[in-house]
Amino acid sequence: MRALFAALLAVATGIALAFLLLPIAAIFLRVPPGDLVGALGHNVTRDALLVSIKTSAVAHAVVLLIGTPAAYLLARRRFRGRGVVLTLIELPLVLPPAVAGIALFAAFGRMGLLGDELDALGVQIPFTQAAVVLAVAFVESPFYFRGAIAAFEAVDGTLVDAARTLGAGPARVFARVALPLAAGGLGAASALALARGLGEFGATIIFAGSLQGVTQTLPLAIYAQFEQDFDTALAISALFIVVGALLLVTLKLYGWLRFASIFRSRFAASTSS
Amino acid sequence: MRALFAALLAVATGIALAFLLLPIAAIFLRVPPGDLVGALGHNVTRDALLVSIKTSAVAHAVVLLIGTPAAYLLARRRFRGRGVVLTLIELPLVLPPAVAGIALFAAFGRMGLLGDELDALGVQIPFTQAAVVLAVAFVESPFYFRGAIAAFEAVDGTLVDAARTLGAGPARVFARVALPLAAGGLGAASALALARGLGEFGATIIFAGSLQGVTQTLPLAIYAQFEQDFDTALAISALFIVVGALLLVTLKLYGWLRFASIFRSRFAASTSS
Amino acid sequence: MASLRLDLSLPLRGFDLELALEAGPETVALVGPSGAGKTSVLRAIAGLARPARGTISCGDEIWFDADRRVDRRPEERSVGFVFQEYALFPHLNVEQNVSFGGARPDRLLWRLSIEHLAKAKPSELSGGERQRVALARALARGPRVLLLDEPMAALDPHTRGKVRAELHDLLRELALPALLVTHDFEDAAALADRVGVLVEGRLRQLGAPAELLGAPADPFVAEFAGANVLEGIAESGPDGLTRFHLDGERIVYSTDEARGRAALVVYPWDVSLARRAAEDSALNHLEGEIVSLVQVGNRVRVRLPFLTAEITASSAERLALRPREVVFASFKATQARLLPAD
Amino acid sequence: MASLRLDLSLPLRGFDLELALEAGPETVALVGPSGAGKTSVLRAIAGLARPARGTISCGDEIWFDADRRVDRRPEERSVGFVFQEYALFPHLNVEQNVSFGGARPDRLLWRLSIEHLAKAKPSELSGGERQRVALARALARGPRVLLLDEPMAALDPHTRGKVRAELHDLLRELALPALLVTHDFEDAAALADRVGVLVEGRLRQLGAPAELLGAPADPFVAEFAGANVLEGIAESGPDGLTRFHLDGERIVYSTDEARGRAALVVYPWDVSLARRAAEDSALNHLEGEIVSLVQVGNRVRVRLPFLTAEITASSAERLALRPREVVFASFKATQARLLPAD
Amino acid sequence: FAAASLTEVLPRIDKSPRYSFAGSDQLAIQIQQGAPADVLAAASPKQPELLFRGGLLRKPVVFATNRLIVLVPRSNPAHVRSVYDLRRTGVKIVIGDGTVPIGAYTRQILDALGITAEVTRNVVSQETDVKGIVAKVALGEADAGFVYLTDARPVASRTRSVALPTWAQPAIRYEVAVVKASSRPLVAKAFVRKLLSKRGRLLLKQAGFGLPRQP
Ligand SMILES: Nc1ncnc2c1ncn2[C@@H]1O[C@H](COP(=O)(O)OP(=O)(O)OP(=O)(O)O)[C@@H](O)[C@H]1O
Ligand SMILES: Nc1ncnc2c1ncn2[C@@H]1O[C@H](COP(=O)(O)OP(=O)(O)OP(=O)(O)O)[C@@H](O)[C@H]1O
Ligand SMILES: [Mg+2]
Ligand SMILES: [Mg+2]
Repeated sequence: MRALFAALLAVATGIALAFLLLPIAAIFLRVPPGDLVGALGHNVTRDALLVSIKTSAVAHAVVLLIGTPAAYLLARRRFRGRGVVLTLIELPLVLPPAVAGIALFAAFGRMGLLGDELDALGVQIPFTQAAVVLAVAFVESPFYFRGAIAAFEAVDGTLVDAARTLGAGPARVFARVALPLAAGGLGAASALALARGLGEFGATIIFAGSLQGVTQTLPLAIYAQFEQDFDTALAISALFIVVGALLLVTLKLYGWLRFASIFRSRFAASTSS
Repeated sequence: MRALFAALLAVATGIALAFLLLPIAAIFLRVPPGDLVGALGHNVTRDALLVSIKTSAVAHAVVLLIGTPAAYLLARRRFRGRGVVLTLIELPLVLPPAVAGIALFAAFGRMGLLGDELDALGVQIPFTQAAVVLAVAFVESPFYFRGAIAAFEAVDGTLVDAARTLGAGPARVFARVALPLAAGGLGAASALALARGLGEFGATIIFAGSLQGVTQTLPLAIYAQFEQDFDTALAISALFIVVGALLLVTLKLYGWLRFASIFRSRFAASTSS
Repeated sequence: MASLRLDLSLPLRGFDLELALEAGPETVALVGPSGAGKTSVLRAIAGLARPARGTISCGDEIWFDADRRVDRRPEERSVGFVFQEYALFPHLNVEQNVSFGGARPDRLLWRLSIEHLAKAKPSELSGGERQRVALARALARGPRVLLLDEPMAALDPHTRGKVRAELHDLLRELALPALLVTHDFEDAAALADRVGVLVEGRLRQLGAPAELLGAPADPFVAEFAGANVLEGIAESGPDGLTRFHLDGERIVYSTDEARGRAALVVYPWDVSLARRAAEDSALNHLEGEIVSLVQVGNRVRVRLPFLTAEITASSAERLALRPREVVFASFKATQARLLPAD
Repeated sequence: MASLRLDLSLPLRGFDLELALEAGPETVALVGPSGAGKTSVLRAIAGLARPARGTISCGDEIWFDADRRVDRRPEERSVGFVFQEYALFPHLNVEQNVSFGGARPDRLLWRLSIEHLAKAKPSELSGGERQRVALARALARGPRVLLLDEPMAALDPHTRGKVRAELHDLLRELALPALLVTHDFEDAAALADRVGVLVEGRLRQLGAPAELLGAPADPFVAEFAGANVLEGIAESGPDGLTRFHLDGERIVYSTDEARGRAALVVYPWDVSLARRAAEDSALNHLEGEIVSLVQVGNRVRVRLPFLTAEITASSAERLALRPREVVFASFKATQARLLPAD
Repeated sequence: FAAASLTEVLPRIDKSPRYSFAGSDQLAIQIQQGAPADVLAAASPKQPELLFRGGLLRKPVVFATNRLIVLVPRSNPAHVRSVYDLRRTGVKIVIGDGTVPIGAYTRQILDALGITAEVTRNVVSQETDVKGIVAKVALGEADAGFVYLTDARPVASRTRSVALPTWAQPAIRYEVAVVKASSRPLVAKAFVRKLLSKRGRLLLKQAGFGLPRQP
């Protein structure tokens, strides 16, 4: 019985990990290391890499700047229908990329909801890098939101109370207490969101098109390469995975550490009597 | 200063919500309610809906059955490199759909790592519903993992100790203590994963192809549709969003309630002296 | 020195907290069972909880007035708050914690003799040290009111003695209106000029510790002060005495007036023990089998089925008491107080 | 009745826990400062923590033996464990909690008089009720050893008295080897046949409560038992007495032998106070200004800068003591014990 | 904006403009949605004509033609020698979705060959994009796929092509047109001229495209 259960757990874990990691490992078997480096040589790759970096950076910055305070507000305030709002925020996760792309058109396209307003301002979003940024932000922000809200909710309320009795206004409380204590969680969430943003494909190709050097991000480039040079496509994919992994591991580990340290101090504090 | 900060928070939240929900809302403005129902009429839609439901159901069942014990193990055991494993689990989130599809080929395809083994068994995965299930499971499981591990980690260790001193073996502890106490979190994670699975597109179209009634899921159908007529595509998309939203809200709210109740009892327990 | 005035009503989960209190430059202790509303009182004063009705003012400053729609924010009331588990900022070191409010920490660190810890993180401190840091932080901005929520609870008894002494001196030195929440009557007696007993959101009694001991207002307070409380029925007895029927038809007499259901209050140290029932009509005699003997300091607490007596170790020696032996507990009718049962 | 034997070494964060102990059908209390390793001892016995070396056995059953590679799982050792915060299952009601182990709950619910709560969730219970449920749950499977981790800590003092009495009777009735962890010397004295003082993982002293009071093995134990502990230097003095120089060149005499740095231990109730230094060479006299007066029961604790005296309320009356007045504290040389300083 | 199948050649004809390659229909949608395109080079007359009538394009011109072939993996696991082998059961065939040009053409040719039924039985996937077909064959996961002749070249190292009888070939015309909304009509016109120039035709030929009779 006991042995059986232990075995069961072990097996399940084995399967799960194998299933998730095997495919990723497999790609590398398909790609000679040489190509990995070679891929970087391609000007397509370079352009795409630049576009990807540029757009993800901007999108991510925006998401952090707007998402963090928003998450803070949603985590602190208790209002009716809060649960629903928190769920709606996650809705974009459900959308198939194609639908997301269409949705973005429907909102910011020339024929879209804000089309006239934007026209009036002489702004044309679709098929520009702005469009890429929007698309990326749209798909990655729910990830950041989830994590950030959780992180802020985890901040001990009495610490906030303490800060206030010490004369700190909301802004100070946010900057000196909430932010540093949530740092770990925010870091992790940010990493995840960034990663997801880098991988964004469906919404981008529809809403922003795939213009080399303008709107063609790495994922789009990979797709485009299928038609031109298949091996390069594979190589870029592999390259991509490496980048993504590094990104996640570094930022996540950073996050873990922060969390760990904070957790430790909490633990000590709580067991100290 | 104070007012400014408050305003800042409010504005940020406003922007964030608008940005996330506007596109979704916009789709509905584009779709006359009639079409919504009409969409259901299409036999393409019906077939796709069936395929989607069937495959997601199977995939989700598998993910729950394997993922839950695996998550439990990963949440309880402390081993070196655990942080890395937890990160690798999230790697699939980074992959662009195309890459994910290729990765699956590379692993389970005819020419893939396990190709010969599978052939030997006379199993052919690509282009079958099995392929869809694999693809869906591959993209949705990281979501479930994240949530499930967090939920199990949140279970108070002394409760587990208590159960053991009361003669409960690991299996009993899992069934009678860990599972019920984590139920809330598991519910939420499960909802999210299921939602994501329903929306899966990229990996499926590559690894499973798109054949009406066999491997063509709703997202694929949508994609195929707006080659033909944009409005039907929109209608299906809208339909899709409705389904997804309902799904999320229901399961999430369920999760929230469970969490709330457990949290409350914890709170009471902890303030009771 | 400004004095703290409050008269408020705050709805809580189980009941409403109704409290009127005025405190000069003195220490007022709030004692009471868990969930009585003690913390809630402090939170209301600090502005962390909003009363439904009433007023809170410090000297000439009005902090809260429901009718006049006044409600100062916590950061605009000048209170020093020491939280139940101290709530030190885990990510800041001692110095940063103390100077969080903006003031220079040096003097306070010195005053509380924790300069050497200036650079330590809270997680590296012992309970006693944490408590001092919390105090220093609360005092850093020179508050006009001091609020302490069970500052001793997190300490283990042998540090407790020292810390209690330090805190006592500090409070005297500051001469601020200070509200001290505690579970422990001895803490209250040691630190406070006046003690308020809060039960289910109501102030049962407010007075000097000695008063509470001498004349407990109701059974709960008596019990809190360490007395035996026996339920029973009172009726008028011979020569002005009140006859009191204990549940279990034993009878004792009291000089207090009472009729009907009542509670009889006797302090353990007013009860003497003997092998034989002394022939003394002025005394109440109760026979019982010794359940347990516990030596505390130079006294022995002897627990009988219905009450506990506290006698000197020497007389316990003399009587050579052992568990399960039958003894007679006696106490004067004047020492048997009668209170309305609650 | 089986007896519990342990002799183990368990590495902890700060230090190693080294403990050898044998308990028959009696209650042994473990007292000591926070972080001393008390909980860790219980966890080791229950199999929740694995010692590096040593053995744990109950009667003829060997539960752990490092050398023989024996290590029974917690669920295979027959222990009843009451956790520090009770650790009741929040999702199960009282009945389900108690019957979690598989036994029928009825008798126990009745014995602990909580039948009426059978269907309640832990979150709906008071501290005292929770404690009873935890006890019932721990006893449900008829354990051979009972482990209680600060069962009273979560209770407020006035329920504490009652619960302490109940627990005392229950423990006597069960006659099991029971280990009781507590912070509070009075709890230990009331409930335990023997008290072990654990400091930094070492057992400083093990004996009946009275022994600890009468002959504390070291300053810490004395302090824990409520004594004044004064640091100083001892040297041989006139007619067989030891001359003891307090830091701050006051001198007192003791009948105990000691040389060099030492600690002088004197209980507050052995110290008497007077307005004038009595001319009595057999007495030690220390002059000091009264810091505070606290009435506890029928006694008054008078705190002087260097020690605390405990005198009867009546004599305090007689002397009409007030804070900041100068008094003379005296105690016999025989009551001034000398211990090696630690 | 150019059909995916032109990805290879156009830059060689004229590398100055910026290209966006995608399925012809996506391009159409994007132009409807107001993409900032100057020229649309589509893999079929369908969308250009639609958009022309929709008043979004100027008159489209044919500038190239193409042929269908059957693409098979180099290892050719299903031993496909001729199109008729595709009737054998168990052959994994990938074709374009009926809604996209490649799919439409494929159906035409199958009808012409009169093997629609048998082949359709073996179809395992209907792709919305030529890339999908190429990728699956190139990865050796599908046994055969119907693609444009020009698509074979990039993956020549991994695949072989099986020619289809000329008589059955449908007319695959690439049309190019200037977008009305173009912000740079002159440049656009110039590009079209380049495309139709001698050099343009030459390069197209090299790339494997057929050429229409001189207009
Ligand atoms: N924010 C709140 N809103 C409503 N009720 C609350 C709130 N906080 C606490 N309570 C309830 O008010 C009552 C008093 O809580 P409070 O913490 O003031 O008691 P306490 O005397 O401090 O208890 P303890 O001695 O355990 O600290 C409790 O029943 C608690 O459940
Ligand atoms: N699992 C563990 N591994 C290593 N060290 C631990 C572990 N758990 C606790 N400790 C450390 O062992 C020491 C003793 O902990 P323990 O909880 O036994 O003390 P305690 O006497 O019960 O304290 P308290 O009275 O506060 O409950 C502490 O310093 C603690 O940090
Ligand atoms: Mg409180
Ligand atoms: Mg402990």
